[in-house]
Amino acid sequence: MRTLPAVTAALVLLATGCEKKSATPAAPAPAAPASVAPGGDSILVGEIFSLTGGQATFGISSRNGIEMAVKEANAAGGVKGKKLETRVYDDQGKPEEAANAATRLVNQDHVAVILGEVASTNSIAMANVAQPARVPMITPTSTNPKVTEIGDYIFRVCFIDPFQGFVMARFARDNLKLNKVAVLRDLKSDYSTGLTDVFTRKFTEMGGKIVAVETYNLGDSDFRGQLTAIKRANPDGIYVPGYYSEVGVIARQARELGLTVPLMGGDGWDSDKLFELGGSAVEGHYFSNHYSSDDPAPRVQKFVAAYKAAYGRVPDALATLAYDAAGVAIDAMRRAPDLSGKSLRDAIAQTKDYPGVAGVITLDDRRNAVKPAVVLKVGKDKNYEYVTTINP
Amino acid sequence: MASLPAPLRGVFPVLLALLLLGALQVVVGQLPFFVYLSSVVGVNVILAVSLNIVNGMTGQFSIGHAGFMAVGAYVGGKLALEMKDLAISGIPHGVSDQLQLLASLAVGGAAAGVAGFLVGLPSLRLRGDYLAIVTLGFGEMIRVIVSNLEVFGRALGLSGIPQTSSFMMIWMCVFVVVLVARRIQDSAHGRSLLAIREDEVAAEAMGVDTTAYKVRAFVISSFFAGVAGALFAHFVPIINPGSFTFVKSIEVVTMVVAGGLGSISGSIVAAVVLTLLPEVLRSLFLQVGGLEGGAALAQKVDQIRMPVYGILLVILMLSRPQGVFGSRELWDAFPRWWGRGRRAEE
Amino acid sequence: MGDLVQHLINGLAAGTIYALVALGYTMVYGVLKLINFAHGDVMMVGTFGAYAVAVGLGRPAQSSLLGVAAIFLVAMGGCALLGLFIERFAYRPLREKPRLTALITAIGISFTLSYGFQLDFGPLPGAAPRAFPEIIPPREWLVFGDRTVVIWNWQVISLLIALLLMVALQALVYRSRFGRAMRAVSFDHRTAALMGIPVDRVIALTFMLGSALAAGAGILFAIKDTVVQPLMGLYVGLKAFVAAVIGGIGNVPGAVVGGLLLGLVEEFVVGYSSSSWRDAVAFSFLILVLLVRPSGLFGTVTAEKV
Amino acid sequence: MSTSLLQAQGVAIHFGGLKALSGFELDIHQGDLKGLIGPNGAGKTTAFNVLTGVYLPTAGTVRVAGEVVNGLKPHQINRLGLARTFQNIRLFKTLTALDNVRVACLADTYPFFSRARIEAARRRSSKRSGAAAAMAALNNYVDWWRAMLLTPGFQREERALTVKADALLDVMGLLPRRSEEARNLPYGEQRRLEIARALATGPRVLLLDEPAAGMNTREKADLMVLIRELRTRFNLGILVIEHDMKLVMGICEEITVLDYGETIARGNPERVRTDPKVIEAYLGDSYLAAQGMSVPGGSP
Repeated sequence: MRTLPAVTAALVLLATGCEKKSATPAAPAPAAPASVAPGGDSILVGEIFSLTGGQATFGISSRNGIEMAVKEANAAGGVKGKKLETRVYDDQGKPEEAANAATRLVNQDHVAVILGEVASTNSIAMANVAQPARVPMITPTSTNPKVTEIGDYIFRVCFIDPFQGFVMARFARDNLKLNKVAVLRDLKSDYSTGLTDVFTRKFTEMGGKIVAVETYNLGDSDFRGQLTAIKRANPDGIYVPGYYSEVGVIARQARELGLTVPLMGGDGWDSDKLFELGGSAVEGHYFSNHYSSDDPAPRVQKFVAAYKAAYGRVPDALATLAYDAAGVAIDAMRRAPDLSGKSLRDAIAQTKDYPGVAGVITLDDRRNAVKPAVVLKVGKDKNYEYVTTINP
Repeated sequence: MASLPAPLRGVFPVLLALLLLGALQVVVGQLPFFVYLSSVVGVNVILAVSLNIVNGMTGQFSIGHAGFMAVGAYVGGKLALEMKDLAISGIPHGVSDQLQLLASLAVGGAAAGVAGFLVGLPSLRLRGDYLAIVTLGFGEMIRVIVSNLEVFGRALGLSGIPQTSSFMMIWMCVFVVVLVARRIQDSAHGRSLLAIREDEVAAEAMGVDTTAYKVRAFVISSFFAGVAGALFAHFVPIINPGSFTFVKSIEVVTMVVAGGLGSISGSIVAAVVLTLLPEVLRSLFLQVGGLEGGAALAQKVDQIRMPVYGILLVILMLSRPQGVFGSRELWDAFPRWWGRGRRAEE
Repeated sequence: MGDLVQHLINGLAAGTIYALVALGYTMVYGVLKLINFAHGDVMMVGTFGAYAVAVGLGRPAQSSLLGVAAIFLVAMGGCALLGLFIERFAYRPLREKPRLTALITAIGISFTLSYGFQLDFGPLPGAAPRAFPEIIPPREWLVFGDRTVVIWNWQVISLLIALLLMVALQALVYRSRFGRAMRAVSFDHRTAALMGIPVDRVIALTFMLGSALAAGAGILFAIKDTVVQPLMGLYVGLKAFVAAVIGGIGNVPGAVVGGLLLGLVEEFVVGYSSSSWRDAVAFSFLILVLLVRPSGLFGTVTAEKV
Repeated sequence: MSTSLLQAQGVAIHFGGLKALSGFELDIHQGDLKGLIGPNGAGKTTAFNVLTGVYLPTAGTVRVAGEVVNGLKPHQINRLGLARTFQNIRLFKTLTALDNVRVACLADTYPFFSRARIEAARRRSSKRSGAAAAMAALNNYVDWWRAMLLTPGFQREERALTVKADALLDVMGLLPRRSEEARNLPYGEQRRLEIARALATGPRVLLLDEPAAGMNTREKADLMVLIRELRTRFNLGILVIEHDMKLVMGICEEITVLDYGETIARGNPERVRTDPKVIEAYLGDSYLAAQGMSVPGGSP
């Protein structure tokens, strides 16, 4: 018992002896010069995606998009006389693996730039490695606002979650004229939570009413309990900001239970798998997305044709944005005086009116791309019909 | 070391390790990837050694260790986040950071220990495979509860936890855990645990309060799992519920089983090997396989890890169910060298 | 009111699957005292087998009577072989070893199957979920009111199959020679061997039967939820185990009742509370049963010999 | 005479419909050496299990050192001074002989609260005293810390335990085998190790469940001497279950005979040997056919 007073004293000391930390602590020394690839004759581009797990199509599409951009750049003579090379790691959808892979890319492979992740959780994990090491990172499709807040080396070429929620709320209210909407969100994904929050706020602000909020877990395949509960609330529409892997099944079961109101969602729906899983039940539902492959603009059609030739399918938004992210990175490499992290970062930050396939990209001072979103309607022949564009 | 005066024996190894690791810290501090990797290895070693206290020494089969790791990671991480902008006055910030890290480790561990107590009290009445399933259920429940709490960031988890862990800190924790596990094993308490493993009825008849001992073993094991979790939170930039599924529990079980149930050194070796194996394979593929094929194979390494763990478990059980080390210890091989090996002392 | 009835129907439909998987669990536990952790994954493999056959048959053939029969037969037969293989090479050598050894092996097999099927090289399917063909074209069987309550044909078919199998298994266990041998092996396999019962064959057959049942359950599961994915077996397997324990492990009607009960409980948690608590409630149910009545609702108490 | 150390009054236990034991009476004082015999399945081991707290009796009371122990756990009963061996040897197989004994050597150190104080608290309130339990638990937790910190006091205790255990091994003639794993010892030595282990708990009454099973004639003779010696050396009361009539008749002063859970005879060896009920029980069973040799002429 003699130790007790001592412990108490120490605790008191701790409690009273605390002060606010002054400013930010001294910046850690930047890691080994990150820009120069070991071989010297090539520039390494690091990629981290989830290539296994339930949302693997996201990772694979993204990888394809980057691969295409890199091939095109190499065909055009590379950058500063050097060839580009990619180094891809699979994080299995887990943040700690993403951090692990990022550490490897930064410290072992010494990549010039990191491109990656779809899921925001994983992007945040990577960004926390890239930022202190002063290696620029561009995420093609992580829409959570927190990602780029991590530091001035972290960029994105897509819009952010609040914007998607906002777009769908406006669309539901202004275009579909819905009054009562139910929400079915995925508990396991931060993405779904983010979209739900903004959608709910905006939709209520505009005079609509959220009549039911139900949840599910990524990987579930039975949603009848939730849908039955939603049916009781008798909504005009259901907001399902989830991933295609569940949305397809949800659409089927909603139809089965006699729910005929439109479903609405976000860019997580964008995959060929949606049609396979949902069959005819997904037809006529709406989701917000980054671009439409129906866009007649020549640079879109050129990309779509080239992608189709290489991978045998229409590029989804993931592939397109990854292509754009790689494009922004390569463009910045060309403009930067050298390939050190600092110069490259500055060059990326100055990106202005870059003609991306999924819209013109200008990075704002919070390193986010300011872009409009499109609303697509799921069509009959496994295609998406362009409905409208909503600007920020 | 045998000639060391008794009062010093308790602390001497710790001081020695402190010096040694301090020196190493200076050397490896500049190798970030090495530090990162060794941190992952260290955390896995702590998890394996602590699980071994329950699964190996006490013979109770728990497969829900990740749940306790989650408690430690979240509670420790949350505390660190709260203290992020504070520093203790009068000492350099670096020292203050380390003290805060220690505090969050202690609190994270304690929280996990409490969780272990709450879980252990009812479930340790069950035996064998039933206990295994119930621990699995509890592990999952802990994760579900944590992921439903707003303070823990729900699905997104916690990010921005100060990354203050260092090579020295992590390996100091590893050292302490191993030391404690060894000392427990060599003490009257450890012998009681082993007795429970060997024959619960006989142990009870010999005056061992088996329930209390099992719960205590469970609490200590959970405490260290919590410490491992809190350490984890201090070098992985974001923790979220997905990191603590029962897949993680099975990973740790694989390490303990592969090393040999009841062998501390076996757990250590298995944890190190199994954690580094994917890394080694990856570099190997990258080096040897040429650019195209090698890189493709290197990508697959992560995919094949889980099925390989599965196959490993099956093969081990069929060919060497007692694990690579059985219940023997590495240090039994060099009793003199280690000063006071278990058998040398007797 | 309507939604209450609909919840009941949903819960029964989900419970039917748990019940069918639990039947296999309970039989294997009955003879071997082994928690066959890989049971759910055997189910998954069977479902993928059925998927392959159905896709191979193509659109009209897969939903013809003959086609459905073929799908079930191939999947169940294949799984019976898989079960035989697992029993022969993984469990039989461990029969005299401590039970935990076998449990660890079972966990190993479970991981090998479920994560092995996530790989995307060779014939392996990869991680993405796939749509299961509509081999029983869904038709509304009963519709009440303005579609407030809908009962589908496959829900009725599944439930009937489950009840039928329960009766058949109960008869097999208590009325047949094979069942008598099973019970003898369950009681004490060494003594049974001395009495001239071919223990190895009885255990192997039980395994095959259980695995075939799992495949059947998997197909019904896939018809219900319209998807197949490599990790589908992990949780269904666990839940089915919970169901088997609730009903009293080793007890055939207990498994069915436990499965239906668990399905209903989960459905009501999801419908009236939140899906986030579904798994927690299922596991608390298990823990509660084990602590209060370790032998389950229908099991018999056994004293440990000292 | 001295107070009763172990007493059973009207003890019965039923498993479902089966009456495994009924109306069982027993009284053991210091220095007693009593026997419990009966054909296979007569309920002898069940009686041991009831006495030591493995089973809860359906009726009747068991007292150890004057205290009612119904419902106490085996380890609590053990601490009141009752130790046992097992019919089918239950040693801690992979532990060394020394460790087997050391497990049972309960450390007599109480870092915070003395044993007497805990006992006092326990007696003051009801049988399940929260305060006493808390004190004991706290003691134990502190003791864990001492083990982890390897305090000088803890090291001293460990050495003391080893000395005590060695002494017991020496008594049982096992000192040369102290570092051998229990499972590697020959059968007779395993039996003796079990007795050493039971003695290590510091009992006042020792229950031996078929201590001579599987031993040869010579070993049995040695064992008889040893059991008598233990009684005086450790001031014990001893109760022996044994199949070997010669051994039981040779050393026990009083014998209780069980058949189908009922006590059919009790008394000194001579009286029991000639009791017609006993003869019938053994003859009526096929038991005698198998074991009968041992009644008059020693073991085969």
